Amino acid sequence: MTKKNIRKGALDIMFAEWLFFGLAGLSVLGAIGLILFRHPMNGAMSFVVTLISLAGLYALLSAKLLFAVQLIVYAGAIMSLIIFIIMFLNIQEHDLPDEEGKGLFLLGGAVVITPIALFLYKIVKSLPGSDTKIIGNGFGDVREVGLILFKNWLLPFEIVSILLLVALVGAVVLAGKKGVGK
Amino acid sequence: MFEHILSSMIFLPILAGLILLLAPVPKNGSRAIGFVVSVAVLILGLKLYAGFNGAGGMEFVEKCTWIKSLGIHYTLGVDGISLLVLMAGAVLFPTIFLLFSTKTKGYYGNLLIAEGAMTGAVCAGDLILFYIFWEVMLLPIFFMIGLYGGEGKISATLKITLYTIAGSLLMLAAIIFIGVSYHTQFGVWSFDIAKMAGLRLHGSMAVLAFAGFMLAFAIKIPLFPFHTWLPDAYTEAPSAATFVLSAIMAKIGVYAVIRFVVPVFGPEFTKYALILAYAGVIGMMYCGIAAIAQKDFKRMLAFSSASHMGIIALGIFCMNVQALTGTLFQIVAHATSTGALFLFAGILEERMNTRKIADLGGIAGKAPVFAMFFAIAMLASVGLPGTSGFIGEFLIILGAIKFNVIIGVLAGTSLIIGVCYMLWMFQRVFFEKVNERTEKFRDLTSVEVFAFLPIIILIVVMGIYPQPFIKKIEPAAKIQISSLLHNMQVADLNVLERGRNQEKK
Amino acid sequence: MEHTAQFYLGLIPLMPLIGAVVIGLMHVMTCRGDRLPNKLYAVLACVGPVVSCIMAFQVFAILRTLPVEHRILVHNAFTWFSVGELKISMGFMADPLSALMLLFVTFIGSLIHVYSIGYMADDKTFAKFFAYMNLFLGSMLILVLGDGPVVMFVGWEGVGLCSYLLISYYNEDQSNVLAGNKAFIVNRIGDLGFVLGMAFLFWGIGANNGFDYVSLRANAHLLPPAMTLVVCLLLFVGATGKSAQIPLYVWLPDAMAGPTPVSALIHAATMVTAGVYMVARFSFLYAHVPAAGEIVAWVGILTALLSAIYGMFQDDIKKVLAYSTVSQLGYMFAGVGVAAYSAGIFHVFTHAFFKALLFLGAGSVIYAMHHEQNIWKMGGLKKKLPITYLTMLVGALALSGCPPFSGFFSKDEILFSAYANGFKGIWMIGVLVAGMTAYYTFRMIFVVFWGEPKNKSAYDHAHEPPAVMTVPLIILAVGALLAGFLNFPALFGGHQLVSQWLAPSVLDHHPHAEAATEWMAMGASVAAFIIGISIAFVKFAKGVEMPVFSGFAKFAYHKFYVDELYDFLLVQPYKTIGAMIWEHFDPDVTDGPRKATAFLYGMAGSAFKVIQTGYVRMYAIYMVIGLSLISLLISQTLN
Amino acid sequence: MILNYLTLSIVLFCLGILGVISRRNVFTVFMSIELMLNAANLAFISFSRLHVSMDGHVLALMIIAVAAAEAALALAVVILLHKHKGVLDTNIFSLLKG
Repeated sequence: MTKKNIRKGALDIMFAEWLFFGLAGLSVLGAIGLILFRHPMNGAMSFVVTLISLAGLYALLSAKLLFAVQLIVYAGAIMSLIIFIIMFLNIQEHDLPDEEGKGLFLLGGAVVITPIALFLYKIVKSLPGSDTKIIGNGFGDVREVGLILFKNWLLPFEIVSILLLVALVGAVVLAGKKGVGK
Repeated sequence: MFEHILSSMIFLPILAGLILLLAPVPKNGSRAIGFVVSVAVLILGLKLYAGFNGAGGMEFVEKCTWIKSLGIHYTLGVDGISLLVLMAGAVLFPTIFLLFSTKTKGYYGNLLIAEGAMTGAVCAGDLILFYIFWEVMLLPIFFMIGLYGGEGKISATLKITLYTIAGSLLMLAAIIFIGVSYHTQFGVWSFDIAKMAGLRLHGSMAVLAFAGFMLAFAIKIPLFPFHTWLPDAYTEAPSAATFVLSAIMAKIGVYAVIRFVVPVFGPEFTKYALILAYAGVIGMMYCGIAAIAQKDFKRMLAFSSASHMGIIALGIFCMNVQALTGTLFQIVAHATSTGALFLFAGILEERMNTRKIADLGGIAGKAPVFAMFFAIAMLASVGLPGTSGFIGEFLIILGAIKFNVIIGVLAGTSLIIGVCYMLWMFQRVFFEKVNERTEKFRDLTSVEVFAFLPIIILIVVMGIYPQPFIKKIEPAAKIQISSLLHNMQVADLNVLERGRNQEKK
Repeated sequence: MEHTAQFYLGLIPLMPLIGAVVIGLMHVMTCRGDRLPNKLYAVLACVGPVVSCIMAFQVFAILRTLPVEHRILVHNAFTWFSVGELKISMGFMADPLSALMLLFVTFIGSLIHVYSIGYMADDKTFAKFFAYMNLFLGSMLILVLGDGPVVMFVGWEGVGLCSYLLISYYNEDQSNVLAGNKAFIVNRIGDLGFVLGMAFLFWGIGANNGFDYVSLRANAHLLPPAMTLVVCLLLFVGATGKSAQIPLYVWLPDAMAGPTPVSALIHAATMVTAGVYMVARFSFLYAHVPAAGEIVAWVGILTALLSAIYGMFQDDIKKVLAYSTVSQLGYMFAGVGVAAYSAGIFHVFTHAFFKALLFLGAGSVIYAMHHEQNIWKMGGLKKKLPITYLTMLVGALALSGCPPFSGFFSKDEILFSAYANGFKGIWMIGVLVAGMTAYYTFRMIFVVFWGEPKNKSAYDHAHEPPAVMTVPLIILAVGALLAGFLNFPALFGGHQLVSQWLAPSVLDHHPHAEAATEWMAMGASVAAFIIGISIAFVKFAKGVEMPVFSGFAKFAYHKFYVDELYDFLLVQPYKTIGAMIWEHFDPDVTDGPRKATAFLYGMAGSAFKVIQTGYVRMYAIYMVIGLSLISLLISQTLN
Repeated sequence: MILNYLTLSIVLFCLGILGVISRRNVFTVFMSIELMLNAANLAFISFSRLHVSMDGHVLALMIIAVAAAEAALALAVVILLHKHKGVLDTNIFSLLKG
């Protein structure tokens, strides 16, 4: 490697760092928004922010396929489904549960969760550090992931497909019931 | 088939029972199947009895590895101790199928499973195998009381099930403790009871394990003060289940003490024998006295059965050949007499639609055959010479006197106590004037007479000529007692040595 | 010869037993349809006892041919059961003692069977009665012939059972059944003593040396004296139950509820004498401990006194005889108690004749009076029932001890032995009781047969029973008259055949007394008899109305309220305890731990119920809290 | 640093838990669960990067597939609930109460 190339690499790293912090901040903000907004539509919108920034983070981790899938399937398909349903149900202010004591629950929850977070952090911290340089060589490409998926993970893949089918049928049966509540 | 005669006796009824439960079989068909299967088991049993040479050791042994890593084997075998228990079950079961014709197929299916499991529990030579059969034995009873019982069936079912399970779980813990101790002592896993005689257990853990075993068996027998499930269960259960419980299951409790507790926990057993003997004899008196206050004849018989079980159990704790042989003999004798009594009670209940003693009267005049059979079974139950009941009771009292005079004298009172409530009941049910209810009582049908005849004949034959039976059980009893006495001597020597060592210090 | 006799020994008890089984089965099999004719049953019923009786005479004859010291025949039918040291064979033994018992048991038993054919002719369950009777006789024969205590116990319990069955024979009447229950239960109390005595004896000497009478007798000296005393007393408890002595005599008067031939069989020849027989059988033990014998003698003579007092105030003909039986049994125990075993057994022997005679005679009277048993409603019957009257008179004289009737000799021998062996108190009470016996016996005779008829219509219909009933009466009367001469005292130049005969079996203590003492004792007895009969004659010969009892008489009439006392002291507490156990102790105390456990579980359940809000979110919160706590814990350890 | 990614994953996961346990709105709860799934995905991909192995990617893909299935079902349930009770409150489900 040339010296210039090295400098450029360091700059890339620096840039990636900044990018990471930006995206991470956005995703956390989105998540906080999700759990704080009273109306689910607002929550959903801020959750979309989280999902998109997560897609960016995937890209930073050289997971190119996942980057695309996250954007298309998650932020795209699933979220639009959710938002569609929210709109479909035409949720008004009076439909929403009056969550008195929400703040108390949030505070208490935060207190309870802190040890879990610290514990997990402790574990993570003990892991060997590693750079997050974006690597090429097809790591995370469709082709490579696909090869692994269909070679090593064929059975789980098929099972997941069956799961999807079952979920489909289940959703049709559940939502398609006529005269429920009568 | 005849190499695996014991396995056939176990699994033939279990399989047939499962088929009855699962397959769509008509009611009468299932009764017929039940009868045929139980007769088949009886024939196998008779073949076994004929082939049994009674030298004192295990015969008809079947052994194959089951769970290798834990040294658990599928071991079956019969010796003098188990033979008669086994035969009592085999002989008595066909009777039930002949007698009760109005029940559903589940009833017959459960009975068959109970028969198989009991045979299994009696033959098992491996602790784990025994435990499994022991638990399986309870299931059909649970269903029979819960599904076909009387008014208070639910609470009775819960009581018996929880009580028994509480005991057997402690036993499971004790079995595991034994297995682990064996492993630490010999370096290999084994649950084979034949090998346990070499096991040396020490300390408070051994006492706890002993208590675990004894509790399980004391509940099943039942020994005072663990008898409280019995009156409810016996009363509420359908007659066949009561019959199975009293005639066979309780006896398996006694049998299990002899088979499993005595060889493994020799020192603990000898140490606590006196307390246990008191439990037995007090239970006999307590339940016998309680029986006089009963207004329900089934409940009275239940207390009577508990009372007899007290004295049967006492025979084990006396630790001499006479008492032990008496117990083993009485197991069969009591199975026939009390079993028959409960069956008679079932017939009475079915025909008269009542269990109250006060509602009955004058049946002897209406149904002489029934009365005669009942009287014979009753006399056997109170231990009249010439019936099967006397031999065992006499041997036990004799042994008890040798063991401890007070216990012997108390045990002797069973002669009086039994007769009091039995005669009282007999008077009110069979004698005195007939009333509107008993006016319609019809005597036993030919089928019923035919069903009872073997039992009645057995009662009389065992009373008049018991020696062939005793010949089969005595050698095994002697072996048990001699090993126990050996244990005691070893314990004494240990104490002596310890004393000497202390003196040296 | 000997072999035949041994063969007979097995058959003697078997014959009536087979009869019982055959008759019983026939009865049960035909009870639904047409009954078989009574005549068939009658023949079947009598075959067993009669054949046994003939064989008994054979055995007796064979025994006589043997030299005195070898007069023991043993027949082991089969090994009954054998466990460890205990080896019991179903063995039968004939020695002079059991042979003598055998003779009169089978003989009188047969006569009673014959008599019963007439007495029970109208009974609906004729066959059942004879099945029971045969069974009874069979059991009695096992009792007599048993070669060891255990076999004897079979018969012992067997007669107890049969007495229950026969006393509660008319089972539609509650009081009869209660009497049967009482007999069985009281007998069982005695049996407990027997069983315990047997057990002690077995562990004392039987375990090592064999448990039949021959071996026991040979080894009796090995038993320590204290132990011997215990065994003797326990066995005597058994005897008090069976032979109705204080304190277990209460069942016998009630046992009169059964048919009269039953009373004859139970009270005269067989069951009640079993206790005396047993004490004589175990004379080898009693001989070692005089204290035991003394207790036996005192209990016996006190029973005799007590029941004689009762007997003086009864108004039921059978009750009078019942108490006289108890009283005579008391004499017998006094006899065996003072170590005059042969005298006791001799009294058993003579008593069997005259008491069977009296009971059967009473049966005839009752039969003639259409089941009227109250003596005050009879009267003047001697014209209507001459045979019964004469035979009963013989019986009464024998019972009262009038010379030379059989009772005189046997009773006198007992009293003399008591006197000569130093039991002066017993002798005095005995003489007093002899007088009382004469009084109440002739009170009964005078009231029933003399005077004017009280119940005119019944009197008019009364007639002498058929020959099948009177012939046994006559035979027994001859026996009652002559049986005494078998043991004709040496004083009158007799040979005391019975005592000599029994000598090898029982360990008599022969008093050495002057002839003058003997004369004196005899004179006292005769004087008592004369006084007793005179008072009775003065009071009752003219015929009197039924007296109204008051004061002591009322007290005695109600048997000193002993039944009520027992009821209050034993039966009621027993029932109360039973009810208490069942209603309170069992559910509350014994079942307490179970209930407490259940209660604790219930409490715990309701405590934890609070957090089971049903909101999924809350469950998630619990989960997270748990997770959090675990995290904390693991974080600690990670450091 | 991969540590940062994992820390972010933890933070998001905890926020997801917080959402589930403190909110009563069905949609919010549901989306919080999705958030937790995403946090897990992020962790998977980070570890995948750490070990330079793509198995994590495959797992993440599957999680997305499962999330899609879950979304379909959960939304069906939500629709049913809304039809049935007319509210979106999780507290109306209290059938677990003994």
